[in-house]
Amino acid sequence: MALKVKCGIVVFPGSNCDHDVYYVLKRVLGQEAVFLWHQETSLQECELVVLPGGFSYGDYLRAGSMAAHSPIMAAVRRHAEAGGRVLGICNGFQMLLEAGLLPGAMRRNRNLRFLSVDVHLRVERNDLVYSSGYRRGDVLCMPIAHAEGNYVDSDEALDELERAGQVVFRYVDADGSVAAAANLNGSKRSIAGVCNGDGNVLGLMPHPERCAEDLLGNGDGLALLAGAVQAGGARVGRLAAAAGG
Amino acid sequence: MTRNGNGYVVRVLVYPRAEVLDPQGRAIEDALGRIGFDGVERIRAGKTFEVSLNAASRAEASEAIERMCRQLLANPIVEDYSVEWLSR
Amino acid sequence: MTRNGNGYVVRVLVYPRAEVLDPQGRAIEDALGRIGFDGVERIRAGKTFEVSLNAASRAEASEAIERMCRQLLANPIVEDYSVEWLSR
Amino acid sequence: MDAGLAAEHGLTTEEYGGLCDLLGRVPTYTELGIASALYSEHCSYKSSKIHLRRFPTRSRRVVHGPGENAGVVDIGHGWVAAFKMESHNHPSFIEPYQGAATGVGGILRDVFTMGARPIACLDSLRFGDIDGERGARMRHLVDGVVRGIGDYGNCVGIPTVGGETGFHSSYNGNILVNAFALGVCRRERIFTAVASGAGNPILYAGSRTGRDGIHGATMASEAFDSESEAKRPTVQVGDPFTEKVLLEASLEAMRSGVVLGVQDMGAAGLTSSCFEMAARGGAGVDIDLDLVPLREASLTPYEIMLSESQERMVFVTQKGQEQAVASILSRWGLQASTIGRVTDDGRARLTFGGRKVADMPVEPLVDGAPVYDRPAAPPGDLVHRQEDVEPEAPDDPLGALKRLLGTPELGDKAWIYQQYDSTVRSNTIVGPGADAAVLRLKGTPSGLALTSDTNPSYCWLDPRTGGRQAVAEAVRNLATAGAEPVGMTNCLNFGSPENPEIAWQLRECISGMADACRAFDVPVISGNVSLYNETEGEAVRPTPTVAMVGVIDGLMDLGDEAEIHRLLGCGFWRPGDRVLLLGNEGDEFGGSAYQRLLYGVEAGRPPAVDLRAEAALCALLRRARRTGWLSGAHDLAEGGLLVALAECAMAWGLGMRGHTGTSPLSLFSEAQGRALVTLAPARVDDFFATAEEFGVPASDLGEVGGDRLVLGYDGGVVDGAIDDLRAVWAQALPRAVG
Ligand SMILES: Nc1ncnc2c1ncn2[C@@H]1O[C@H](COP(=O)(O)OP(=O)(O)O)[C@@H](O)[C@H]1O
Ligand SMILES: [Mg+2]
Repeated sequence: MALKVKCGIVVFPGSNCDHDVYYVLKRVLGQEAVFLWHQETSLQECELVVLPGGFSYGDYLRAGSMAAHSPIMAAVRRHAEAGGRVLGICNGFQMLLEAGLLPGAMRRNRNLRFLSVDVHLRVERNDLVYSSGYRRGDVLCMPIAHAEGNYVDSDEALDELERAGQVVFRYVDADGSVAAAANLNGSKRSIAGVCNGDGNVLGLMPHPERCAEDLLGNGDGLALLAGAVQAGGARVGRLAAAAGG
Repeated sequence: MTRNGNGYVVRVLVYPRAEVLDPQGRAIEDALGRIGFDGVERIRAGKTFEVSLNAASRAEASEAIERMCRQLLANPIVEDYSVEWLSR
Repeated sequence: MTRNGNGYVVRVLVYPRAEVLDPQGRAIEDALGRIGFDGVERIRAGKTFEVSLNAASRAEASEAIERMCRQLLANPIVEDYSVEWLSR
Repeated sequence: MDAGLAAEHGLTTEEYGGLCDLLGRVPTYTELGIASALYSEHCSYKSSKIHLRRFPTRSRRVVHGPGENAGVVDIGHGWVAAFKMESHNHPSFIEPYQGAATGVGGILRDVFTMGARPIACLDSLRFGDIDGERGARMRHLVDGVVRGIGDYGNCVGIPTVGGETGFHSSYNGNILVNAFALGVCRRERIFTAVASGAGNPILYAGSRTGRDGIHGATMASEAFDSESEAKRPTVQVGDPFTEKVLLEASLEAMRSGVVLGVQDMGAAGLTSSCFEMAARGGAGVDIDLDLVPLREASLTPYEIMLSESQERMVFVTQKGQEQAVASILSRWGLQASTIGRVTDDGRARLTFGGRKVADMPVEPLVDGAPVYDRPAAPPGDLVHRQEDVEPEAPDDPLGALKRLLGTPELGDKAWIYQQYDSTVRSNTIVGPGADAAVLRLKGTPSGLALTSDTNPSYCWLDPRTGGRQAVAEAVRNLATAGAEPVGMTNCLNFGSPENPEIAWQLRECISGMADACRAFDVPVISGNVSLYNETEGEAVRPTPTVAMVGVIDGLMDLGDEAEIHRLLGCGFWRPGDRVLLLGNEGDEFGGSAYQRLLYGVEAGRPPAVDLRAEAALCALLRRARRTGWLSGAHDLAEGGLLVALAECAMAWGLGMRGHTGTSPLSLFSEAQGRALVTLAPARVDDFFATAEEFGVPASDLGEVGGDRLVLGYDGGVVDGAIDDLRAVWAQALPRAVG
């Protein structure tokens, strides 16, 4: 049997997708999974750290803003800087932005409403552990469920992001084309998920953990989580291929 | 401003009414406490709107602002509003 | 106020940065237009916080407020903030 | 203290006299407040109790029937489900966003105080006219209610997996917001709200107490009039974040073994929680109101006892275990305060500022509230109401179909449910948009199916038939998913029971529901009654909302795992499948969508409900599901056959071609006990044989395929592109709410 990867799922007051990620990592993928309390300062030697979805502290200010200051975030930052894997889903992505571990910010959805729907995503690069189970250009279907997923940054910052190949997922239509109508929350450049320069930190708004089992009608998200726990060195390394591709 | 009349800029502040629960304010107070701001006694969290509008007179502008506060910008059942003039 | 030091009350205003689209402001403009307010040129929608705090001096209070704005109350990528003193 | 003040509190002269007798003296002001809350319709069910007794409440699966915060049924494999439905009608009309939000909060607390983790919500909504100029206020209500439900449930992280939404002018002055929640837990972990063990401490946890909603319970027990504005209490503001941490902390505390009883503070706040908990344990309580955490220092004991501030709970723990509970709460950022102790003398003693402010017997106040058998009489115009109005035959059935699909009533409800997280907790196999929602139950081979149904027009035309129909439709919706009903909850929304016509409606509806429950062997395990839904003498349509839960034992038996979500939905998805219509045909138009929405006619007798035929149909559907024959099933409801076929076609954008021998008018009949099923051609013969065995008529309508809905009928053919139908249907609600 393959070696298990130890996964830590951080629980903030108001996290509500923590158990869903745990279920997929532990029961579906058979990895070792533990919950990490937001007030802890150690990651218990987890190789993968997941910041799950939910409404940390009610998201009463900006989504993810209060959680970004939790004690555990210092450890998450160190882990990320050391090349460790950090995956932020939905509220977790928002926290990574607020903590400055990923570039950009979120505004309220274009229509100012919470959106709970299935969307199509295009895989922009597959040389990250997270996306290694897909092919570039694959069109995935995943649910989104958020009120603040409208990704934004300055034009220069976005140009830089694109140039460095840090856009990992984009909202597209069923045929894989970028289209305003397919970009429901109004994100700049249809951005749904981004990684850091080294590719070890990934944040995305859609929920792979909710579409990782056939029984739920959609297994498109499984490869992402399977990739995240794939064996191999924790360090991913800067990948020049993305820029070229 | 291109229309007839004068341009006014008004700031509207909308806060939860004093007797109504303000979960947002409480949450921010707590968050500030957690990150070490221990001098904070209280936070009220509200909304603000900066409204640029055209009207024949200040009286007319004022009347329009009051109406829009009552009808749209504030919910009188749970919120109080106040108006400040930023121009003229 | 029971602690040592002086009590200050400060208002923080947080608005979307000028170059960032303000969907809420647009939505309110549209809604006001629909219900017949035709003099409205522009609305900026933001957040406001009324902060009551204790500090040894106004300078110290001011420094604390600036820090809390930068650390928590506003996100500099999308928002600008301004501070107004309501007391002293 | 006098009878005048008592009357202001909604107590009758007799009720006040009874209270004085009970106390042996005149009540204090605080006592009067407490008694008026406990005697209110909302808390005491004084006008409905006598009728509610008709419901069957037992079965081999029932663990706790009505009387607890939520009813509990066994769902197999060591698990139980706790569920309940509650109304938040009045508060939602006054402040739609907060009213609806706090409605969700309240029902979630009812479930997790039982020790069950909430895993799903439903919402049943009724609004008035939303069109045109006069609909502006109603559109505001729709928007606020939907946002309120969404923001609350989304934040706490409980998926809203279904519900219903209806529109009728009778709700112009009284909208209905009914929220349902379901939780699950291991059977041995279920909790009840009991205060027991003299000397045991009573802990208060959650938000501080403010002046919110004082008199909420009494207000919910009165009709709206011009004075309602003035009596308006401070609106309750929901704090879903506090709810979420309270939920986690409470479940953790209950698991820790040091908690004996838990009760949330719902209607009538601290009053009902303390009195009801004590009454259930046959105990008393001593409470020091000075120890209750307050939001404003100036609250009086009267206000503290009647406040309906949200997100508050009381725990009774073992003596000396306060600290253990407090430390669990504090880990979640919550404070616990010991506010009193359990006693063994059956009295509630409250002190404030060192003075005794109330000393009352618990049991007689909780269980001894008056019970009324209010005079009931059929409405004077019933005969006229029930006179059949001959429906006009459609010259253009496709046009009529499009007009129906374009009404908010029959249009797509996605605009609403897309604002609700329906997939969090990763159990949702079939979410909103189908007959029944289906969830998997992690760690078991089972699934749960949920539905909510009622047809207020039918109930208005004939409440007994309407009551039967609501239950039958719910059972049918569960059966389309192959689920066996295991329990039901309900929310009975009516006008003033002091009006004999309304009392009659209530009685008749309940009788009809109770008959049907017996016929299907479905126990009623919890419920809620909301009376006085009327404004200026105009009552809402009788609206007995039924929410029902079913179990699918063996999800994997239904078919290929990857196809289950489609199999269980109600759409055409596999070209070549046969489409069969089950059940008796018949022309029934009383209260039909066709007459109401296209001709403005609401008259006649509602479709007859043959409970035997319904039961046979449902048994057949379940059998066919379990044998893995069906690729889909959809019941016929509002709008009749053509609407149901259109819904199946729009689901996955795949059409059908077929034929029926009926008249064009019959395409819109709402004859009950019918359903559509689809299955592979190879299964058709077996299916027909089984249908015959069950005594259910079945006919083959045609074949799934193509991008059009084509249905021949006696004298013509309906032939519409699915895209066109979908365009009308999808835009119906967004356009109306604008
Ligand atoms: N308020 C609501 N919240 C969630 N889902 C809703 C709501 N209203 C309607 N729906 C969903 O839309 C679909 C159509 O509703 P309805 O016509 O009442 O169904 P049915 O006639 O099968 O009971 C159902 O799947 C229902 O769950
Ligand atoms: Mg149905």
